Amino acid sequence: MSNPIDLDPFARFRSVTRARIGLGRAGDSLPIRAVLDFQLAHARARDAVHGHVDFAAMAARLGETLPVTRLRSRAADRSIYLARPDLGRRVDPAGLATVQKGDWDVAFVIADGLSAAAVEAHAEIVLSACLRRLGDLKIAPVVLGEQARVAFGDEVGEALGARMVVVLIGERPGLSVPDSLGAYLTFGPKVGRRDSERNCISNIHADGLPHETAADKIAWLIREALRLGLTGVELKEDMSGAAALPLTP
Amino acid sequence: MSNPIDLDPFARFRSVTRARIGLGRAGDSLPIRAVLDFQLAHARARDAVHGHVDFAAMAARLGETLPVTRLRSRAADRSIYLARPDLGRRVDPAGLATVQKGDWDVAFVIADGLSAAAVEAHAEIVLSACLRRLGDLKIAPVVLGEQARVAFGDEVGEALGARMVVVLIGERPGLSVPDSLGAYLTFGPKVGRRDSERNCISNIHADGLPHETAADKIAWLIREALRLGLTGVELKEDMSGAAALPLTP
Amino acid sequence: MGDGRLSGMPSYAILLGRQRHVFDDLKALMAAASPEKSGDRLAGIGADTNERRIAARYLLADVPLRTFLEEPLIPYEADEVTRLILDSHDAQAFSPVAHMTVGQFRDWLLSYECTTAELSKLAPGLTPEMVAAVSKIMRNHDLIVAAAKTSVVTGFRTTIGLKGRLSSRLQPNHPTDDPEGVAGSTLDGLTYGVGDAVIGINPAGDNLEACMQLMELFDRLRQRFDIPMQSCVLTHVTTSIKAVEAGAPLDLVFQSIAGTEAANRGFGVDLQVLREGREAALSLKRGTVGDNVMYLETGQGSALSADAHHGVDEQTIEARAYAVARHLKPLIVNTVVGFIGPEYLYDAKQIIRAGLEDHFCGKLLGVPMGVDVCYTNHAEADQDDMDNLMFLLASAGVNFLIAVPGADDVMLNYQSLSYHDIVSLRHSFGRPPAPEFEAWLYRMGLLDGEGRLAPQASSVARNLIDYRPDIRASA
Amino acid sequence: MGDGRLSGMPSYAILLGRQRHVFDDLKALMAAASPEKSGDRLAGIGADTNERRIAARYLLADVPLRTFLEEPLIPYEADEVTRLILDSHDAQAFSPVAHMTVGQFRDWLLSYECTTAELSKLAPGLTPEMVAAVSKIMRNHDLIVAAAKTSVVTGFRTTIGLKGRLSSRLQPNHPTDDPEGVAGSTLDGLTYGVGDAVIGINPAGDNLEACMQLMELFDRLRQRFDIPMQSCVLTHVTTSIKAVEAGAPLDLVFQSIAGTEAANRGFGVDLQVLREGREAALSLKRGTVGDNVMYLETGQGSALSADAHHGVDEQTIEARAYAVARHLKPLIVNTVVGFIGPEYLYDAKQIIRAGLEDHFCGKLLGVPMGVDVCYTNHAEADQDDMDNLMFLLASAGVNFLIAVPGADDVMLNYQSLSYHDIVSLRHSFGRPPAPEFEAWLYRMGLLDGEGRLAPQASSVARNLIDYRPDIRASA
Ligand code: B12
Ligand code: B12
Repeated sequence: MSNPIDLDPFARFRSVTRARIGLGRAGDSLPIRAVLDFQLAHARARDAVHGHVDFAAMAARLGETLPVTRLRSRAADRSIYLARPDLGRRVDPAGLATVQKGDWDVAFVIADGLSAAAVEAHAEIVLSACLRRLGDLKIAPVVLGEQARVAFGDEVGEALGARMVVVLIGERPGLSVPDSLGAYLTFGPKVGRRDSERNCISNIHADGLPHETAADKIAWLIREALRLGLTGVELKEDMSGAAALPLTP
Repeated sequence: MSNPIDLDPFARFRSVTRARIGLGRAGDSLPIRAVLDFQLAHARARDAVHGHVDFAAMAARLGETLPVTRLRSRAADRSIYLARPDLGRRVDPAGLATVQKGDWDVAFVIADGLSAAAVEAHAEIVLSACLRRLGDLKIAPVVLGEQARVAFGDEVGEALGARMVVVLIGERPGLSVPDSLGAYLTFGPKVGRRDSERNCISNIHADGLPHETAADKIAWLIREALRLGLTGVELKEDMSGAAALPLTP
Repeated sequence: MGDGRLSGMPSYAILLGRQRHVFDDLKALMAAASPEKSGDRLAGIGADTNERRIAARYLLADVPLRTFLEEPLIPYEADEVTRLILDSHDAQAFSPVAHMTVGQFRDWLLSYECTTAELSKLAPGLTPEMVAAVSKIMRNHDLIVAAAKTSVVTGFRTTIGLKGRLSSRLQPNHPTDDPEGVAGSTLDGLTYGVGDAVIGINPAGDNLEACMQLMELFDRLRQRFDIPMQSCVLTHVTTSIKAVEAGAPLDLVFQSIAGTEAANRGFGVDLQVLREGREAALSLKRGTVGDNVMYLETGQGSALSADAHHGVDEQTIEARAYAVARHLKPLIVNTVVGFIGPEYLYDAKQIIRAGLEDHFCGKLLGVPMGVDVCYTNHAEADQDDMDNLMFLLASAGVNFLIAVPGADDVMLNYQSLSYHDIVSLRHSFGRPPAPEFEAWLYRMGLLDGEGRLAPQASSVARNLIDYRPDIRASA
Repeated sequence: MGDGRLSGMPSYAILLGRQRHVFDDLKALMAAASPEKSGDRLAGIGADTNERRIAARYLLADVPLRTFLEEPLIPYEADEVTRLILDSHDAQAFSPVAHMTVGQFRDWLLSYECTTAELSKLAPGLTPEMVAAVSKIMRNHDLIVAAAKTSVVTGFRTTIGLKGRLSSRLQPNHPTDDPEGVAGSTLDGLTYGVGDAVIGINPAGDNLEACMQLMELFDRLRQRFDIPMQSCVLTHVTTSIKAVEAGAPLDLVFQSIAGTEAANRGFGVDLQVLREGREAALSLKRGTVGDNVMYLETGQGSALSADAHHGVDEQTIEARAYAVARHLKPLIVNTVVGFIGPEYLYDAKQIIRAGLEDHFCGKLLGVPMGVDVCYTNHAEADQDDMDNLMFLLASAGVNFLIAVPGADDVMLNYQSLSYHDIVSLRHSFGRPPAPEFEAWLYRMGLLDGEGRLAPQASSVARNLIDYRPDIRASA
């Protein structure tokens, strides 16, 4: 059978989006190649969920320049983590007891979340890009959180006595993007914070938000949050038009 | 809403069948009471699959009058049994090694199959009703088979050196009948026999084939099998019309 | 992608990412490409990872359809079903798709060019292995849409499979074949307009006389109310042959069949005895609108259960059973999809998938396909899942579905659809029963002007329900 | 059966066999009667055995519908959603079913007396708890058949929900909201005739200017080709309000909502701000065929996720979200059914069930319900399961479905339906898009005489695809 698309009418979009556009049709349906590509991506994305961050190696790398603390959530393994988000939101008490209160402006938490690949690929880069922009602030020891959800940062930030917490976390792996990182910012972290009291910078990955732009946004939000004394729906991301609309290459 | 059936048009059938007839309709659909009764029965039937025959007690009871051997299949537990019929068809080698060859006309095997309830309720009664009809034959020690399938009897019969084997086994539990017993007869038992080389008497339970009628049929088939030297599609159940068509009360 | 065939050894290989996936032969490739089934796991031939499954599908998509004519999965010498498939293959009919790969064939099936007429012409040119292969790379959606294009029409006293119609088998089983009990379930079903495909009972026993008595029962009922219907006692084909010889009023000969010679032997049949069964029924010339005299049942897993699968996956073996069926020009064939148990189809997902596969494969091969939408109590499924499957099959244009009173078969001990479900599907999809039967329902006053059923308490329904077969006296 | 209510303490009890099942209160009864959901397990309120679940259903079937007016599951004082439900209850509309129990109501819903017109009149008389209760004792079949009787029609520039039509949201998400990338997905979708419900993008960022730029993009496209369509940027309602103030060409205001006050606060909203959002959009008077200006999304599990469920099961909370929705006279509402993850809906069985429940409950309450047929990569589901659900929802008469390019959302990281699926469903069920949009497709030459789409390589499609929004220059 001849390919229904001889000259790709969507050629001009291929460089700006990974969306599965211009796939052609077999009757009303997806052509077989598109179906199989989808299934392969699905098989891989399912594996990505079960990936594992090498936090020991990460701690060693980061430890060369920064104080680092490793903690785990109350979810003992991946399958418990997936079934029990409540446990992934809380810090394992034994580890928590070792955390010292301090006088910090910001605490950073690197959490595996749902994508180890995202954390391995982007978390350290984004962290150091942020730190470069925040040299004047008091930054708590970096916490690495295993089997952790976004709200894990609330308990950590509270224990550290930090004015706010930034959680860099692996977003659920997608079919085309298995390694997307999210950053969640919460002012006045404490157990029980609502999601409406946070801000979020999402889709940090090679075809998404570039590391430096992400760091710009995070740093801007941190300063605004500290200035206004809040995060959440009342704090809207509002930088210069240019920075807010990063061009993809 | 008024009940769509005021005077049950199916009244005359109620005593002769447990089929769910004359349920009425809500529009095109089953009325809610029928839906819920069905769901309750389903919940129970699912439990029945996981029932457990007390073979120790059964062995003790039968042992008072008969030689009894307890064997298990190669399926270690219920969930393996359900997933691996191949294992349920084979005898655990350790037990098999203890079985002595003899000169037997018929070997009886009581196997749990898919319904412990059926075996508990009917197997011993049917067994002794059969034995009463076969006083002139050489009957091997009765084998109790745990986590066993029909073909389990082939290996047992072969090991015993029996000319034929009769397996009394729990049939899959139904929604209305959780305790239906089946009897499978195989001449010249040996591993690898096909189902076409067996005969079957099925649906032995309170609303099905009565114990005595079942025993009549089994005994008739045993004698015919021994006479013709075969079981299976070439041996058709063909007793007097009356016995073949038991009247339900 | 993946033309990794090595010369000599027919093996298939593909590199996905850093992983190279190799499959020894076409049989292994087919098994690995199959959607997950517990039976293929049991047989040790299913893919062990999802990625490997997809690897197999990429390769399978590139296999030319002709390959299935050249490389039989089960040797010609070893198996009469293989011989039947290859010897009866119609090369002329095959020619429109002869140049295609499996993947191209799938795209063509879904294309606008592929019409009902094309598919009917093509059927004799297709082999079970071809349709099994293409089904493995199709989504549920694809199976539904492609099957909906097919049309396979057969007849005996009613015409089954016409577009826009939905027929049903009435299954009035009873644990002791008690005629009065059987009559109760039958009359109940008739008031629902069920039974236009067949009134078919599974006899609990294997006794010839009892079977003949049931045939009598149905035949009298038919004559008493002048019902355009056919009945069937689902006993072994050899018993049916004896019944014909004994002068019983037999409409259809039944048999369970499978996709290999060895599995059929496990059922106590071969092609020869099946043909004899058909001849026996044909000799009676009881049909009025057609002479399709066979009723056949199948189901994934039965060959494996009889250890007669030759290392071929259960879905492909099942499709091969349809080649056996096609040869016998049956009135109706159905897969009893969830009947055997979880060792072959573990849960509702696998049962639903298998139901759609079987329907699609059967229809594509030109078989008048229906489905027993069902499950057992040891499987992970419930009536909600059957609801799903019956709506999907109705969307796919299934010829007929099985129904039992209240969805509960009190003899075979499993759950199917209820009479109600058939009525509901007919109304939801606007698909009335077979025309002859529908006309009868109107004649009897059982259907009103809007195609709705008369209440069972109404006098028209009571007229039927109060019928006394009085069969015992006559026996 | 089961009138085991003790005076004073509202507890429910029933004896099944030898087992007595007791439920502390109506809330516990509702939770136990629910089909199995991982979220209810997580919350510790689901039935722990199947038999207990059925026990709860027997009892629930005997609960009078009025009870839900008298015994709110979440106290009136504690929750503004409860107050909204009770204060806006229309006793007059309720009267035809006021005497019924939950079980009788279920039978009535399926009866021939219950027609589309009856259901439309009844809607304001029903509360979420009533419809949630009845859904719990309904099979999937029942949910499909009853929902198919309902009709909820709304309009803005197109009319959504007409019988025999199937609309769709075009969802052109992009990880950085790049206008050219968004345009690519949008133009692709339009050539499939998708987008008649809404062209709605989830912006990756929370930036007002970026949101406004996207509104501009869609508005220009609409004007350039004179498309009868509405667009929406699915940002937080407070951002939309700012956009209106800033003069953006906003058609619809979006918000995610949930079924309790506390859960809505977790989303940063309350009824007041939602009403303000609606007023803001209304003030622009941009609709042509109707003034339904809200787009709302929901999904089982979101309240529990925010620890704001008050011990009420996730399906009932979800139905309560539809009361919030109904109050806002939305153009479209959809449950994003498998979106959140396996902790709330474990696998395809639960996702399919929830999709049918949500659609049924929404429609019965008079909400213009659609579904995002979807799943995440951490759930036990795949595209075959979505195929099943989309056919079932089409059978149930769903107003609209979500579609993304190739079923893969590259920003939200989950899988939905593809544009292809919408086209295929439309052809399978003979349900064209909204009439205004359909007329436009014909006008553009994108649909031929048989309702089939023009190939993307054709000049009519290229005419659309080659459009350059050129939005960056203008920003
Ligand atoms: C499941 C089943 C099947 C399955 C068996 C496959 C499997 N892996 O389980 C399939 C669909 C293949 C099947 C086929 C047939 N079956 Co069957 N089957 C049943 C059923 C519903 C349940 C059996 C059960 O629970 N067994 C207990 C479990 C624990 O045993 P098992 O070791 O797991 O399974 C073995 C037996 O089920 C056996 N078996 C199954 N059916 C039959 C039929 C006969 C005659 C024999 C000897 C053995 C046999 O084969 C299995 C594998 O070894 C019964 C009805 C009932 N209420 O029992 C009918 C039943 C036993 N089958 C029956 C019949 C007639 C047949 C067929 C002959 C139909 C036909 N005309 O072709 C075929 C061929 C059987 C054969 N010779 O191979 C009749 C037997 C009537 C009789 N008294 O002789 C019964 C009673 C139902 C009926 N009335 O129609 N069957
Ligand atoms: C899952 C999800 C949700 C779920 C969260 C529930 C849950 N239990 O997971 C639901 C459906 C409830 C949801 C709702 C909303 N979401 Co949301 N969501 C996502 C999604 C798809 C994945 C998140 C993820 O993987 N997190 C990682 C895991 C490990 O974290 P977790 O601890 O398990 O889950 C927490 C976070 O997901 C967080 N969360 C989820 N969404 C949002 C949104 C905001 C603004 C914040 C602060 C937190 C937050 O809530 C969860 C529970 O604590 C992302 C897209 C993406 N690619 O990441 C969008 C995303 C984060 N959500 C977004 C938005 C806008 C919303 C809403 C504000 C939409 C609306 N207008 O109402 C609401 C309200 C959120 C709130 N304030 O509570 C935007 C954020 C944009 C931005 N940069 O601010 C994103 C990026 C998608 C998008 N572009 O629309 N969301």
